[in-house]
Amino acid sequence: MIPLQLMALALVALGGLAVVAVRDPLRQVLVLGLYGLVLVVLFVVFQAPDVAFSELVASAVAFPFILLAALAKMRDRK
Amino acid sequence: MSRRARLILFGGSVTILVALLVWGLTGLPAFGEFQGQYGRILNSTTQSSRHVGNVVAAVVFDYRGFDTLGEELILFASVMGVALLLREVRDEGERPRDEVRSDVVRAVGLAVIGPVVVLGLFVVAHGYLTPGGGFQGGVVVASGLVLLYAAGEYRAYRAASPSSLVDLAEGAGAGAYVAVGIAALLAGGLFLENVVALGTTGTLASGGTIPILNAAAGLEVAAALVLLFQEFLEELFEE
Amino acid sequence: MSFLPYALAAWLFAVGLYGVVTSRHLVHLVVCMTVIQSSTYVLLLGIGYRTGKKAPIFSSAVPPQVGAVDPVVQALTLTDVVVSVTVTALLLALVIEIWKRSGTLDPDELRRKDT
Amino acid sequence: MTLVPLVVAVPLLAAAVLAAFGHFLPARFPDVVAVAVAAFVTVASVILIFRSSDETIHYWFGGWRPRNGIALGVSFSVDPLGAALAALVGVLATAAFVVSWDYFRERVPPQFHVLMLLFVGAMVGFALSSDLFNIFVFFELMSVAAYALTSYRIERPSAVQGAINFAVVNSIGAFMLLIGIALLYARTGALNLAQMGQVLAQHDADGLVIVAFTLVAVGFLTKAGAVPFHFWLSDAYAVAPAPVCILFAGVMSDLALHAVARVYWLVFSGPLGTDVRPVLIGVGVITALIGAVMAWLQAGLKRMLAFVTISHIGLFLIGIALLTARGLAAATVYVVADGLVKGSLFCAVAQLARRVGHTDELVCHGRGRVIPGTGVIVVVGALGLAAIPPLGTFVPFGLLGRSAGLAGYGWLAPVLVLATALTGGAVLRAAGRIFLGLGPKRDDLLVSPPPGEEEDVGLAEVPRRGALLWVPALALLICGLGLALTPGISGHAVRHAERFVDRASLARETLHGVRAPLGPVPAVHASAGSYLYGAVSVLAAVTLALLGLYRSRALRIVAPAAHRLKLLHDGVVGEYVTWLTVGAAALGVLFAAVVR
Repeated sequence: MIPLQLMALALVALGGLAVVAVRDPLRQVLVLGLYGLVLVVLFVVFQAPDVAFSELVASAVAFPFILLAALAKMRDRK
Repeated sequence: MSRRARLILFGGSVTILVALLVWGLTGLPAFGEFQGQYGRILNSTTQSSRHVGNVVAAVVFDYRGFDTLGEELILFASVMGVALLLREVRDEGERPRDEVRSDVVRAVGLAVIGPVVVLGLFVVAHGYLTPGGGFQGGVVVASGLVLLYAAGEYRAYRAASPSSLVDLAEGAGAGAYVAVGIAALLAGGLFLENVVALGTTGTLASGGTIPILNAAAGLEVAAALVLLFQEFLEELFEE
Repeated sequence: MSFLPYALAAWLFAVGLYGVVTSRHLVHLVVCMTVIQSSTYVLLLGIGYRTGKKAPIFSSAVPPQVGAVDPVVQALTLTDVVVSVTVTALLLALVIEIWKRSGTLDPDELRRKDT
Repeated sequence: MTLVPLVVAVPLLAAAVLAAFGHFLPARFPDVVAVAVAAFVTVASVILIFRSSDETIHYWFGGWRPRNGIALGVSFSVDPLGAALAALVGVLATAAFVVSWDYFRERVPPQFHVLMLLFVGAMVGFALSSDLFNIFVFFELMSVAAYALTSYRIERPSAVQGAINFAVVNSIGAFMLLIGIALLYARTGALNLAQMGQVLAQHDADGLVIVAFTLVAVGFLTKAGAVPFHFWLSDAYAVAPAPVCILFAGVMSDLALHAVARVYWLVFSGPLGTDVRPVLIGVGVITALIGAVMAWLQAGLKRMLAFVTISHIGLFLIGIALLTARGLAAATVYVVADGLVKGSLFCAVAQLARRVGHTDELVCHGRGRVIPGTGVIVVVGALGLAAIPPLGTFVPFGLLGRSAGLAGYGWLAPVLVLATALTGGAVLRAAGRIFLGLGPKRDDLLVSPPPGEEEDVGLAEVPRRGALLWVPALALLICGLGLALTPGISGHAVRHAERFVDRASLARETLHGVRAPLGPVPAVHASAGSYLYGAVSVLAAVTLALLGLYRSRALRIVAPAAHRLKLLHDGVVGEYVTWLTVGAAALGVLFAAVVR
């Protein structure tokens, strides 16, 4: 195993924990975006560029958009 | 059950479950030593039998194209589900106003849209040669359209994606995939059999039905996400 | 060492599950589901990796004889990543409806009121 | 041959076409298309039952036939058992589409039919596929369509909550299933069931095999609603619109059990042998009894039928868990007969909702007198649930009891009787109250759901074509109970089940084209003992119903325990996921303990 892979593994482990640990949804969206990018790195070092590409467009564009739209909708009253 | 009781119960059982999981995982081949014959055979034969360089694309749209048909329909079903859930008798006359942000944002946004959509189409088109393809490119195309919204041009965004047209594209993307499968039956093959001429490796016209299915997936994904974004946006502007 | 990627998958699974069980906010809960899901990607791609091999994309410069990592697991994950976005959107749409009807996003406050 | 892909492709294509052109079509067009497609699925599946009766049809998508015993693509393996389940999907879908024509007062949004058609196509694909990842894909497709359909009545809080509980618990089950698939792929380098089984059979069971079996079983049992993975089910089935429930209760849960049988026999039977039998039987017994008790405690008919479904899932699981061809045959025939009866009962509930405006037995006390025909259907259906001899549900009930005896589990017969008597008795009690006005209007032992859950919106007006509601109910009931008239149905089922459990031959046939042998049709007759058990079940059901109506106090002794059981079904998703974790851990530990 190469150092780059080890580093990516460690980052993903921390990232996953962070996503769960951040209880404020708005901040969590940000952390989720970062976690997605770390996953992209992991997939690249696992020699899976196609999957990394999928993860990139999903976590950089699609996920934040729907999450933010949903949170914006529900911002009042709660 | 109190939260405390739940935590204790969960803590105990998840420890056991993870222990079991680890026990199972120790039976895996060491990392990097996997010798699965399925993947090895596909790696060695795809280029000659399918005239396509990207084996992953060949698996997605040919060897296991039937799985992808199902995956595409999951996407389709969830978007239909969102539309069903967020349905509401919306007043068609009342359009949400454009939230004009700074002119700089607007100018940058508008300047970027064209290139993003072109990039998306490029990603869709070259999926079976290089990394990328209908699934990734479709998301890029849809995000280009969303930029219209981000640039404050909600009206332009709506004009670029009228509901009935998006519905049509969405249904057509899903339907085209199934239709290609049925076309193979009509041509005397098995469902989704790659009956089209395979072309020359490395060119856009290679791979037989792979580019067709890839394009159908691209259309489906792009339309699905546009529809999805639209539903969430309308929800946002609704009183 | 050679076991770490698999352990990471187990870790993500457990952490995500913990998040789901303890969540007090439905959007948080839905995001925790995506963490569990990512554990399946890590596991699949970790299984398919082969030391020293490159991505399964061949050309005249890279002939198939040199071998590559497993393409099947990548195909299985690739579509799933994009599909999971829309499934998450469906869950969020449900959450929005719950918020509209019940005015709360705390799953523990949605206890059934049978008589 | 061409019919094999078309049974799946036609509903899926119809869904896409309806979505694309929904805006431009006349209002009733989707109804017509949906009924026609469902009828096509039914006819095509019935044809496939006969076509596959001499030889299993292996259909390789994309023309990727296996090379040197290695599957390159995705395949369906169609045998009469799988085709019968596909036919059940078709029949129930036809009924559901006919019922929905009149059931909904409002104009149904086009997405409803689109999702229903996707759901139908996914269930058929799930029933026929013989590739584990492909099974997973159809599992997901039917789940996603089902979540959305559950929440159809978005104006009711409990509908949306039921849907999200369903979605969260099932998705986690699906992730476990996928992890199990990944483990198996790493070990065998294959995704085709037969090929996986070939590789696994070369070695003894180790940690990976046991854990993979646990995860795959948990995934499917969650969808099936086996205890303790069942909590979401009653929340979801109680709130989904009746036409959707016809498919949910009639066939969706049962399909997941059939998948357990397929995966066990084709993949795991080599290394695991019959070691896991006691554990699976235990899950079946607990599911059958808890489901039956919970069904008894419900006043809301839809929730009651949801628990009836859980209880009977337990019965079918017992049949599969015997790990014999006879047990599997009994379970499969039972699934079909019982699915038709439950579908008929849900049609009757739809009728009640339309005419009386409510489906809670205490609220509807005596108000069902306006629809005596529906009352007759419910009573006969309840007797069907109680396995009344010699009708359709009795045939597999008897076969199940005898299979248990043959496998050395004779003590299971009274358990089966208890479950059928309680579930049949619960529905009989409700029928007595609603359609005859028997018994008091209050019963503290029973649970009434929160307001709005069992109510039907709007005034109870007479539907224009009421026939569209009761004709499907009658037709399904006649089909289900009339199944007993099919000559030699048990014998044929056992014969095909015997081929189904012959893993090595079936794998050779799938991968190398060497035909698997098919034995003669064995003579299977109901014994006097079976009739006795059937009669006891019906008598007990009637007695229990009368007790419930007139001597409810006598049943009070169970109240504290019942109350505790009720409290567990509280709709809190975090707790449901906790129970899922507990169940998965327990199942894994037990499997680890019994294997080898």
